[in-house]
Amino acid sequence: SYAAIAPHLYKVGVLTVATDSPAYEPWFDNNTPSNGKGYESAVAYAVGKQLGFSKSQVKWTVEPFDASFAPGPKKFDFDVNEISYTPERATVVSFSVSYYDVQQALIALKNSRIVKHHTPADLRTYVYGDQIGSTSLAFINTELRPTHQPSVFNTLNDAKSALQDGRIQALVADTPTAQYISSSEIPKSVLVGQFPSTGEHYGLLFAKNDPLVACVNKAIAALKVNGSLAKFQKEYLGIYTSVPTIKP
Amino acid sequence: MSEPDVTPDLGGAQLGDTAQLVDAAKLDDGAQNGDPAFASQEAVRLEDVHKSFGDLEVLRGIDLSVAPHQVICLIGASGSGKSTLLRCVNLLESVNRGRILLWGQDVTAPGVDENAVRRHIGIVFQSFNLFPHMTVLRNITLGPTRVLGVPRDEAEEAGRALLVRFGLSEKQDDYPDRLSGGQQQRVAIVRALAMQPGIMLLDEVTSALDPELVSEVLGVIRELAAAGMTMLIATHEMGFARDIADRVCFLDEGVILEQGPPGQVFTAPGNSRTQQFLRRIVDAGRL
Amino acid sequence: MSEPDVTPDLGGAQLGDTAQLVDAAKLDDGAQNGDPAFASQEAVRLEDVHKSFGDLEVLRGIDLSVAPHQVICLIGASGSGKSTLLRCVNLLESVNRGRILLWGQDVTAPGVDENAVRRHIGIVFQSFNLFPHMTVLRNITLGPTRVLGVPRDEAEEAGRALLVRFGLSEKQDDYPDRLSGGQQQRVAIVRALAMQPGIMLLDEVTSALDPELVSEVLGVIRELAAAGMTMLIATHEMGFARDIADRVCFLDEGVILEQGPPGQVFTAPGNSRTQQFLRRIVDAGRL
Amino acid sequence: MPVRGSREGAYLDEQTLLAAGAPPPGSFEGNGRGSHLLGGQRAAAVSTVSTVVFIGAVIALFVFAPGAAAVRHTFFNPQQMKQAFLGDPSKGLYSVGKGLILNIEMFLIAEVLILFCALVIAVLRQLRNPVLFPFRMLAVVYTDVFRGVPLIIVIYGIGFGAPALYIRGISTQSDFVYGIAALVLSYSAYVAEVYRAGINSVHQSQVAAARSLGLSQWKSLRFVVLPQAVRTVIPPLLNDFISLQKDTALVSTLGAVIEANRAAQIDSSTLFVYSSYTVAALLFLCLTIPLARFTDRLIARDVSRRLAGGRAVR
Amino acid sequence: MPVRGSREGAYLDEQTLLAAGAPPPGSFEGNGRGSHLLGGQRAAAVSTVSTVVFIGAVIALFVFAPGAAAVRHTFFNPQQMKQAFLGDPSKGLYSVGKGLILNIEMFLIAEVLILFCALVIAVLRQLRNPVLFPFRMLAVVYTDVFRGVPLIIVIYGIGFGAPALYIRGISTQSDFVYGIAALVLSYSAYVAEVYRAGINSVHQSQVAAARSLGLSQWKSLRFVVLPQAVRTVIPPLLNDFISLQKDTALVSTLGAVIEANRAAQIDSSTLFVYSSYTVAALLFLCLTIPLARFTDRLIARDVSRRLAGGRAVR
Ligand SMILES: Nc1ncnc2c1ncn2[C@@H]1O[C@H](COP(=O)(O)OP(=O)(O)OP(=O)(O)O)[C@@H](O)[C@H]1O
Ligand SMILES: Nc1ncnc2c1ncn2[C@@H]1O[C@H](COP(=O)(O)OP(=O)(O)OP(=O)(O)O)[C@@H](O)[C@H]1O
Ligand SMILES: [Mg+2]
Ligand SMILES: [Mg+2]
Repeated sequence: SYAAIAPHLYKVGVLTVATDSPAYEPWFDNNTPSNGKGYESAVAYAVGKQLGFSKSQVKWTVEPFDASFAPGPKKFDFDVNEISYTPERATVVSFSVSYYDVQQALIALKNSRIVKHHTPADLRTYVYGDQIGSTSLAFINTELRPTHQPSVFNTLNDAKSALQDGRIQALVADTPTAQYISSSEIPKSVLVGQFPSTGEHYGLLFAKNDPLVACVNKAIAALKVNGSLAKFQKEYLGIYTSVPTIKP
Repeated sequence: MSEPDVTPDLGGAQLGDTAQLVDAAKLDDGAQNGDPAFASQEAVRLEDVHKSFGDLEVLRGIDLSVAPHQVICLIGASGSGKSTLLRCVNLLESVNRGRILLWGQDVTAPGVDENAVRRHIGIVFQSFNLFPHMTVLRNITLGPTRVLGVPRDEAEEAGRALLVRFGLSEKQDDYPDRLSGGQQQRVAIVRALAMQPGIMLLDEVTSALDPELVSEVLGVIRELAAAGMTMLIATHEMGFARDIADRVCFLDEGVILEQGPPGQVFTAPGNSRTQQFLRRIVDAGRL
Repeated sequence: MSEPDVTPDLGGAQLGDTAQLVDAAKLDDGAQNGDPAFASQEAVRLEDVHKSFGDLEVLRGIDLSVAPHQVICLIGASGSGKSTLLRCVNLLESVNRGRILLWGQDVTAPGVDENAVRRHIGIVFQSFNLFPHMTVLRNITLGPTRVLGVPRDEAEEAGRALLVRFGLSEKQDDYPDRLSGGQQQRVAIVRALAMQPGIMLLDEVTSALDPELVSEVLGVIRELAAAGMTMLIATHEMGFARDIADRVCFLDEGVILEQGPPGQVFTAPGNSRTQQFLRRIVDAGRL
Repeated sequence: MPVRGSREGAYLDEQTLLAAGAPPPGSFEGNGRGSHLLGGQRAAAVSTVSTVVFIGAVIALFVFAPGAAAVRHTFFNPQQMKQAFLGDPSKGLYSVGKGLILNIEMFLIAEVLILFCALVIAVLRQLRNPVLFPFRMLAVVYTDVFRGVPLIIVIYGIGFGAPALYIRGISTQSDFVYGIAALVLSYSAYVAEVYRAGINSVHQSQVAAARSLGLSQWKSLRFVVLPQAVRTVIPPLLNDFISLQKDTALVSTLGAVIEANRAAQIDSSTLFVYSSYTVAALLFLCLTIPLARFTDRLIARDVSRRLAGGRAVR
Repeated sequence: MPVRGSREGAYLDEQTLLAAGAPPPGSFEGNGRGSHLLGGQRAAAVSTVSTVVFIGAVIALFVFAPGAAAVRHTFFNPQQMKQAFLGDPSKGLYSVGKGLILNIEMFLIAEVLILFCALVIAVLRQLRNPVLFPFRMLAVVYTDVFRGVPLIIVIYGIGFGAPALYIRGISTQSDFVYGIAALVLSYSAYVAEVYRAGINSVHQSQVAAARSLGLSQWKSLRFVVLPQAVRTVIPPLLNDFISLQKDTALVSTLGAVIEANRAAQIDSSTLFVYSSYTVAALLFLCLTIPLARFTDRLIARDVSRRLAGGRAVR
């Protein structure tokens, strides 16, 4: 199948994969996408392998999130950066099929009121914060509908630091990220629970109508069938069966 | 200070002559404009020059004819329009009506190269207007080097000679803000002279000078006139005007009320306003 | 223009008198400083005033004593230090050595309130220095309203009266850049007068004025002197100095070479440099 | 002595004042290029045509270039521009228009404080009294530091630093307050330098004249120097006004202040188009352009009042 | 006529020139507050003490506040500052120091172009010749638009827009080039206004004097107006230099240019501390402060050459 996609590659002979910097855990490891560790890194290499690229033929490039959907030629073959599929976005760029089905989760400091009180009515009363451009923020606004306008930060790190300093009461992120934050990054914090799925999923981002999409979709389907995706999820993301579900 | 007194070339008949010229010009413009022979008879000629600032009409129909070599003194009350007249001749103000001709060429016509005109006219401003960011020497060599294309060292040498002549040799590397009023005025004179203009417009050029220097300037002006320069001098110093002028023009509210040789204007003025102006001066013993 | 000629109060004996005062002051400073009676005998007094700009020593030991009502004219070549002297008296330049006393009070001493001093001294600058962002009327009412605390309308009324007197009533709402040289100079005079100073320092105050206006200014100065004002006038117009001065001081390279009543200085100068300066003026028929 | 008609001879014979005579006939005529920089009728045509061509080319670029449609879709999608302007909570879209009001509020409050603080700093820097040396030094250090440090770092430093200090009164302010504090700290340094330029442009003799009337140092600054200084520096002052207006956007990094640009950013990252940025930019232009035109008019009026006529030369 | 010793009477009797006489003895003595703004020895002490106290208080804030240790750890961790400066590829850390070289490169190239373009624009705006009206309008529109539009949008517009157009030569440049183009477009508008202020500050009579020598419009601008104009506006020009230096950071939004601030941002989000920002800020200060001191020295030298002495008053 390599011959079929060769003419459509950004650079001849290599698969150019983009992500933002910093690349967050647990999706990547140590801000180093090229080490093959972390869920998205592993997926990228696995997809590459399906398409016939050796590990050394996969090249990483930095693409800020804001720049990933700019019109014009892309400087990558695909972008893997926890980007959620939405129909609006799909009018500008093309997405692969889901390589991860997302559920949003709620993080707060351990001593926060929210840990105990999170009925839908209670949930409207807190001060939330989130990273700009995340679907988590849209989730807060469309599903939780808080009375106090949520804070919006440039990076997830700014949001985490705001949570630590008590400038926001809760943070919403996809479950793996939330798990990682509460377990490894902010010791005082706790994952309060995850919300029911809204059918959201992450997809690899391509230039609009990129012929590569079909091939990559096949590769992802193969990875699903052969259990690779489940294996990566287990290895890098854990399985969160223990996470309580809260109804928004 | 070679010649004690320069008698005007055109002598007593001059006033009548220029009157004739003005009329002739009005009758037949084109023919005379192109005629160098005719042109050479008049260095400066103003025809019905009007100038307004907003609502204020400052010059209200000036007719003036100046032959080459002549020294004309403009006298008149403060605010009568002397400075404005000089600025108009140098094209620093645009006239609202009338024409200005230099050596027979209409310089108020469209398409005239203002820079070429100004290259041949020097002006010393009443407020000096030295360039504060340049030394005295740079002030006076700027024109020669940048306009006439004289090499820098040649211009500096000539400039230094002029500065010596005006007692300013020690100040050549000073900046204008550090000079006394009289020193600034002399630099302004030198700056204009360094351009070797054919016509000089001097605006109150002795106002900040001590009497010794006034005599010196008087000598220089005579020398220049002898060498062919034409000069228009606005002045309040009647003694100076009497000494230097071939012709004195009395300006009042934007019109020339009276003109003639100084002897005539100062001793037997025809116009009653002139008489009044001079009477008070004479009364005060200031002539 | 009430009095034709103001004879100085101290008459002919004056020069000797002030010389005495200077000596007395040198002998006993403290006692006289606080003594109002003593103070009233001298309006201005300079003791051994030195002033340098960098390496250039401009004033080289000036001693001068001026009684109230007196009009002193400073004459001398361009660059001799007249303007600098006036600026020192107004504390616009700090002196390098010596003292300046006004009405017996040392104003060069540390801790003197410069603003209080300047409130009592008016100065008309050689270059006018009008405020270009204010109308003529605002220029002359700024001091009275902001320093003396005169109500605005009162100050404007008084200002207008002064403008009328100097023939400037039509220009009261104009900005300085739109005025002719002589008009600017008159505004500068009015600006200083409007502060009702006890001492006036006039620097070439007639340089841009026509002879009619010079006579007018002469009249004003006489009136002011009669009303008790003390004046120091730097001038190049010898005729003006002769007419107005109680005493003429001849400055040369930063020292006063000769002083005395105009009659004496102009007709029988003692110093050879003064003789030379005056001879050339007289030769040129300019006195 | 010969009358020199042209400039070919030696320049100024030594020690002699040689007057030049009449120039040859025709020497004043324009040289084809006209007397002004690019003057003349032909030049008029050239300048008009070239301007039209230039503008036309820019427009054509956006209409006919191969990728133009995509660019238009991303940057100038009218449907999405309207959505961005009004916002749509049901889709998680913020209102850029509402955000702008926040910008204006921050701008106005900050500007007043800046104009005042900057003046104080500029005046402190001008003082030559040795007694006040420490204040002067402080002013110099202040401008150096706050001009040198990027605004975003000042915002981070105050907005994230102050709450982290846990000091009562300081650590509990809103992001709005922190943001304004950071803007004032940073911009005062810039505006102080602009004032300083203005003050330096006023000639020494003006101060002498003011002081000679007995005006105190402060009053002569107030009535004589500053009015002239400010007139001179209006254009760069306006520069800083406009920058400030735009930099109010940076306050959004603190999280809680969703001003116009942040709203646009959220919308754009939600919908993957930049039209919302275009809306924000257009709104900002609607504020700054009238301001620019207004100050231009002010300057022109001031100049014409002071100089009416007498401006044949420039 | 009475000699008035004080100012209590009516001000200036109508139509009469009333000279005031000698003021009462002692009226010239300082009033305790000293003759200068805050003059006197006591004031010296006050100013020194207050400065020391102020600086001390600021330092104390960072040492003794409850959260100070945490703040110090976040902003001033020496270990991490060193790491940020040098970078460490094995940990995914970029070198802020290396990034700075990119900033300097972009700054230098952009600055030269800006100084030139801005001058052209400023001069076009000054032209009063009706013939050149279109050019003047173009210059006005240009400044309005590019001052009004945030730099980041210009960068996006060019960096993302130009490649999207698929025009040969335009669409295939590097981000570095697009970034510089955007900086030049935006800053030329600002700097042009600064130039304009300088040009306006030169008195009309200077132009008259220059033109009267026969200097052309351009030459009188070049030799007489601009040298004076630039001297006046050096402080705001430097403002814009410094802003530009900082704004080179924005070019990193295009992705490919990892300059100092971008490097710091990456490091800080990797390590979860802001020390790398501090490094970037300090490095920028090391560039801007010497520049500021240098221009101050320039201005001072120029003033003293032109005015030596004669400055008792200010
Ligand atoms: N600020 C200054 N810096 C340096 N030198 C100065 C300064 N001001 C004046 N001078 C010099 O001091 C000398 C005296 O100047 P001053 O203005 O007092 O002369 P003046 O007697 O008023 O002359 P004039 O009659 O020409 O006005 C001059 O040589 C002048 O160059
Ligand atoms: N730029 C200007 N705008 C408006 N009015 C002006 C301008 N320049 C000069 N005037 C006015 O024109 C009149 C004539 O001015 P001008 O300077 O020609 O007088 P002058 O004869 O030189 O006087 P002086 O002897 O006082 O120098 C004055 O009333 C003056 O106020
Ligand atoms: Mg005049
Ligand atoms: Mg003088």
